[in-house]
Amino acid sequence: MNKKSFLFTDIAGIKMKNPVMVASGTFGYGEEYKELIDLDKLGAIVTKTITLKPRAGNPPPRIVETAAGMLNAVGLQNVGLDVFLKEKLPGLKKITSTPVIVSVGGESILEYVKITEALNKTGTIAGIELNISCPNIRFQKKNTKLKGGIIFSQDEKITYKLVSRVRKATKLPLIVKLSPNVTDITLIARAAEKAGADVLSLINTPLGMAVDVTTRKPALANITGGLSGPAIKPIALRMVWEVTNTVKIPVIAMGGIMNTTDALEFFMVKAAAVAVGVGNFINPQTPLEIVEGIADYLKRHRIKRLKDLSLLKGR
Amino acid sequence: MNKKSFLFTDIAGIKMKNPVMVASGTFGYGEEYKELIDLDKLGAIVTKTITLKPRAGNPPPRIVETAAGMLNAVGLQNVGLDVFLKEKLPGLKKITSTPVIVSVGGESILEYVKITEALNKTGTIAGIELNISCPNIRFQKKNTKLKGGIIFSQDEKITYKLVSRVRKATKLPLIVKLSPNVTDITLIARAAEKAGADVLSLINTPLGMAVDVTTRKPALANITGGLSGPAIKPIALRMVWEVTNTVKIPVIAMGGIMNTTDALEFFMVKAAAVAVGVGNFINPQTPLEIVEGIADYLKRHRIKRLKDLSLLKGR
Amino acid sequence: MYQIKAKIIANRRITSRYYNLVIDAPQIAKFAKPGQFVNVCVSKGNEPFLRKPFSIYRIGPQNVRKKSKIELLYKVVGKGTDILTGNKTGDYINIIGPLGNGFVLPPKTNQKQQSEIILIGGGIGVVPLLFLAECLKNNRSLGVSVLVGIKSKEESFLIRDFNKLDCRVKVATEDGSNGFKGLVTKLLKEELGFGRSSSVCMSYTCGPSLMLEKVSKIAEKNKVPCQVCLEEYMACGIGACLGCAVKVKNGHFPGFKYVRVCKEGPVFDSRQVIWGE
Amino acid sequence: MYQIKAKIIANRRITSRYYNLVIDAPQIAKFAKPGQFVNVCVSKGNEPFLRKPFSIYRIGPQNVRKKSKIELLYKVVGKGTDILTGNKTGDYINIIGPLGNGFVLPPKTNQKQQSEIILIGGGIGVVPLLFLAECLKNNRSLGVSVLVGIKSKEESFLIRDFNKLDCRVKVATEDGSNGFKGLVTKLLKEELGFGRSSSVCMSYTCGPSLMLEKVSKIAEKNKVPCQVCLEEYMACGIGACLGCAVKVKNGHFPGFKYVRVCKEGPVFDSRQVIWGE
Ligand SMILES: Cc1cc2nc3c(=O)[nH]c(=O)nc-3n(C[C@H](O)[C@H](O)[C@H](O)COP(=O)(O)OP(=O)(O)OC[C@H]3O[C@@H](n4cnc5c(N)ncnc54)[C@H](O)[C@@H]3O)c2cc1C
Ligand SMILES: Cc1cc2nc3c(=O)[nH]c(=O)nc-3n(C[C@H](O)[C@H](O)[C@H](O)COP(=O)(O)OP(=O)(O)OC[C@H]3O[C@@H](n4cnc5c(N)ncnc54)[C@H](O)[C@@H]3O)c2cc1C
Ligand SMILES: Cc1cc2nc3c(=O)[nH]c(=O)nc-3n(C[C@H](O)[C@H](O)[C@H](O)COP(=O)(O)O)c2cc1C
Ligand SMILES: Cc1cc2nc3c(=O)[nH]c(=O)nc-3n(C[C@H](O)[C@H](O)[C@H](O)COP(=O)(O)O)c2cc1C
Ligand code: FES
Ligand code: FES
Repeated sequence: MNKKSFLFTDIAGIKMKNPVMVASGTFGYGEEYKELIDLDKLGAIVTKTITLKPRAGNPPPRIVETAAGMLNAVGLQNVGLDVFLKEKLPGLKKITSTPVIVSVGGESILEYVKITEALNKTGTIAGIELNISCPNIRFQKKNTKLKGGIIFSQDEKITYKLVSRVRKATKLPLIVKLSPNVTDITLIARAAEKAGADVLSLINTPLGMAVDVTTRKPALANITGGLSGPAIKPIALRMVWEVTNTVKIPVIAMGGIMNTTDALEFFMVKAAAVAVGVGNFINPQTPLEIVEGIADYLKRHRIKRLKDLSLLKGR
Repeated sequence: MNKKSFLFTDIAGIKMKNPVMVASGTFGYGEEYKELIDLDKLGAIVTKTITLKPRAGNPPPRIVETAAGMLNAVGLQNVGLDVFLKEKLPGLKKITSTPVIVSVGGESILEYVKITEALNKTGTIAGIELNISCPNIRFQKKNTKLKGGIIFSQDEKITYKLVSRVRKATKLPLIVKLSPNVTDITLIARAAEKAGADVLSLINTPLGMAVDVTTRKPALANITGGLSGPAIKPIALRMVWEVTNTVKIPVIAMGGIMNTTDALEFFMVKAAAVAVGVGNFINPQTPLEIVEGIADYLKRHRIKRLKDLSLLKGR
Repeated sequence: MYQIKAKIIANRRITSRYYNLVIDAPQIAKFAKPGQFVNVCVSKGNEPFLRKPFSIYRIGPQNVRKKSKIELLYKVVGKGTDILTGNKTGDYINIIGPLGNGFVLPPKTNQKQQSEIILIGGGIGVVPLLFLAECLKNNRSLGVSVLVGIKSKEESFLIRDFNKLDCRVKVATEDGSNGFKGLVTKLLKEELGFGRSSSVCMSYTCGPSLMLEKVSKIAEKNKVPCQVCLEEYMACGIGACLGCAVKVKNGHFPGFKYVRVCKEGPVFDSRQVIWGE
Repeated sequence: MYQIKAKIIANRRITSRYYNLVIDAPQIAKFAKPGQFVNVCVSKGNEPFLRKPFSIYRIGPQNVRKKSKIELLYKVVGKGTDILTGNKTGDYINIIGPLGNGFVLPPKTNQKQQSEIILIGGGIGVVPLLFLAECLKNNRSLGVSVLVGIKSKEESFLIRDFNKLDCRVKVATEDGSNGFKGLVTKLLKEELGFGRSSSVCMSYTCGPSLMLEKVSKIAEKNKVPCQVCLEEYMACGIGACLGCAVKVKNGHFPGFKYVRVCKEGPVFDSRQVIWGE
């Protein structure tokens, strides 16, 4: 590898030339960015979440700006497993050698298992990310009054069950992506770890809402949506810190990472890698600038490995 | 009342000349602002949370800026019940006729009850707000691994028990302030309602964290702190919307309200009143400007009452 | 598609609410087609958070082979466009473009009776139509009629450049202070009435979505093909976020699918669009 | 305490990192005491989010009874101070002040041997000391010595105004490019050594907290009272948020309590402060 090989990162067998990934849903199927950045320089690409069948997604408006962030209610629009396997995945593999991690969504445990089995056969993907934290796919549970049910990873037991089943179905590195919309994220993180997850990734979007006071309507047709951007960074950092202090498996951190400083904050709370989300929309160069920035920081501070970057003790 | 009396708001017997309050912990004991704004023009003043004994609070640094917001870990520093009753409350009552709501905190249910009983006797306060959502007072619960335990209002059953006990101890209007750090805020809201709360107030601060990458230390001595400001407004709006669609009792809304538009958004999701928090720090005129702004908006749109301001149906 | 830090040549105030921004962006100028847009980073921080999309108004310099400048025309409506007004000659601005699919030019034809083109613009919606009109005028010898709907005569500058191109221009103002008093759709109805529509081979429209819907219906009724240029809230502008969806016919889903305004659009065949959903 | 939209008289660049801001604020100028500060709203939006506190450097115009201007001297260290540099003469800025308790002036005395005062400033920490020096010089006939520690001679402008006041000024630079090479605390040690401290009735200091701690220790050892001007991250600046706490002795809690730098401070008796916690 090149002169920056001290950034080389192996997470549960996913070998990345650097620890800077792009987050699911913010990078399409990869090819959308090919004219703007050198995909080969990314640590890994996580695809838009795919489901068994194609999903139409939510009606517009689907996005709206908020203070230092945005809300989205895309509704997991995606081409579905078949088209993904036939067109999108081969297309992406053709244009880059960067590890591809496929984000998987579903409405039932069985659906997750089916997609996983199909992905096993591709032979070209580096890992699977289970999106069990999408605010747009809800699971009906008896004792909740939440409109539309709960998100899988809002429940410890469902998380355990879902991850266990998928674990049995694959030998691929298994990443589990968690929702921040929970009372205690360490409980969910432990459940996923116990069930056999190789890696955790967090955070998905906190649920939010905005109102357009001129029309007196919710700004999003779906009423609520997921919040992302710098606004959520403090919440993400706190949760990553809580989780890395709780589990032994590596954590991929995301939530408002827009530049090197943001990324460093997450490494200092012991993230194994970081992912850029909406940062890609604002400046497609963000992940590559962060790679450079981290390399620089480590050199300037004579730090040999990312691991040695954690918080210093005392005040 | 004056020409703006159409803003008059009665919440569970708390009679306010307008529905714009100031949030606990952001307005000291009221007198701090007396040279800057006319306290008499506020809807209500909620005092800094008091506890039975004085509390020293957390070591500095206690605050830090974040994107469109700030983190605080004041640690509920307060003068304690005795000094509050002897000095702070009479002092505040002397300088304003605006209703005073006393925010009450504690480390045990008994402590809440004791403070409540003492407040019953004052005869000068308009209501009690139970702060069962302070990230700085934690309750040890068996099945949680959260550092330092959980916040009272993170648990449905504890919320119910605590509010029931305090309810029995007072006839004063009882406001219960909820934490956003929960999986399902409607469950907690219902528990408080069932237990006899007259009013709910939300949101208290989501837990967050920031790292200073130059010192490689957490920005706050306490490591984590509560996030406030415009960054959290989408989360607050979503939760207020969820709760007003669930309970019958009125809701006082807060979280990132900096101007009239922000306040209107909350009224449109059926808040009965709003409270300005960190907005007071940025511009002490904020609550009064919002009062003017709402009056204006209602007039311009020929809306007679705040109640008629809710979201319009359809898209 | 390029992301460039481009130099600002000029940022002229036209009226208190309209500005003309000229940017040195040779790569974008070279490939841009009418109907395409650029996604502009307006702030240095998080306020506003997203890039803001703007149609290309014109490519310059005129009549020169080596085109190197793009021109935008923008209306100040909020924080982002307000910040944009602060840019000065010599400043740099980060833009991505050209984005989206532009208008499909009418098929080349020798039949005189089919060579009328109508452009219908509402307010700031004239922007992509000017670039289109230039291409139509420069590259082909077609009769181009432009119908423009504006609030009042203060916005008349919006038709100036069409006049210079020697288009046939008609104006409708809401208050009657310039041209016809009423909606531009009324002008369109007249234009296509009395069998005149048979000489019109294509119509192009851009403006508020209610206007677009009406224009589409009128065009369809008169059997004139119509290309509509849509707007939707955008985040990435390059097809990655799926934020800018609009509903169109004949999809995988029973009777519909969502497509991306930034990628499959912003120009659509009017008959494909499912309005108001 | 006033919140005012004040007009900017001047915002002069001194070096690339230091600016001098003169504001028309008669109400504040009238009541301000040395050591007090103002809390400045630097941004129009949320970036940066909080107001930023700055000590008062001087009240003007000089030697005129009707004082109406306040002067700040600030160092560009981040987003807020960077935005501040963009302010121009005639712009308005929202400030709250005067805030906090200023320095306590030394007791009036006729004893010649007690009339020495020492000010010890580190870098931008000289700001409140200049205002203090002016008051000491204008209102009393005391011997004022000023010891200033700066990085290098580029920061020498920080001592200029003390020289004009006819103070006895000594400089320490880290690189030796002006005055003594070393730390200002070394100068202080010399100043108070050899029994000279008995003629010093008061010392005042402001600067980085490690320096303040050292200065306090030296002063205490030599039995010279010392008033330290502290800094802490602030939100409200008026005592409401309890964000700016520092630990001091003799509180309700076993051996300590937290007090507000913005309200009980920013000036404290050095013997009260519990350092480093
Ligand atoms: C393809 C396309 C081409 C456009 N061409 C032009 C043009 O040539 N000239 C012109 O003046 N305007 C054009 N617009 C509209 C322009 O993008 C908005 O006016 C601008 O984004 C407003 O930003 P703001 O921060 O000033 O306003 P805000 O106060 O943020 O919003 C005002 C309104 O602008 C729209 N808007 C805001 N942000 C976005 C966004 N990120 N994406 C899309 N719409 C948004 C929304 O309808 C919103 O209600 C175009 C929009 C699109 C989608
Ligand atoms: C009582 C007092 C008086 C001061 N007087 C002066 C002065 O006369 N001249 C001068 O140049 N500076 C003075 N400062 C420091 C000044 O407030 C900071 O330099 C300024 O707030 C930095 O803001 P920023 O956005 O540029 O930097 P940031 O990048 O936000 O922060 C840089 C550093 O500035 C400090 N800081 C940031 N925000 C605050 C805040 N809200 N409150 C307190 N400190 C903060 C922190 O230490 C932070 O690490 C004073 C501070 C205090 C508390
Ligand atoms: C438009 C949009 C679409 C998203 N779609 C997905 C998705 O399909 N699957 C998923 O796991 N996360 C999705 N996310 C969440 C992001 O991957 C990421 O977890 C979140 O945005 C927080 O990071 P950020 O603040 O850096 O964007 C989406 C986010 C955005 C903004
Ligand atoms: C410095 C600070 C101190 C606070 N102290 C309290 C408190 O003592 N009791 C309480 O119930 N809420 C406290 N809060 C929370 C606020 O009342 C409010 O719920 C929260 O800040 C969200 O509103 P905002 O975003 O408008 O500030 C505090 C907030 C801040 C910023
Ligand atoms: S704006 Fe992102 S897909 Fe169109
Ligand atoms: S800054 Fe708020 S109490 Fe001092």
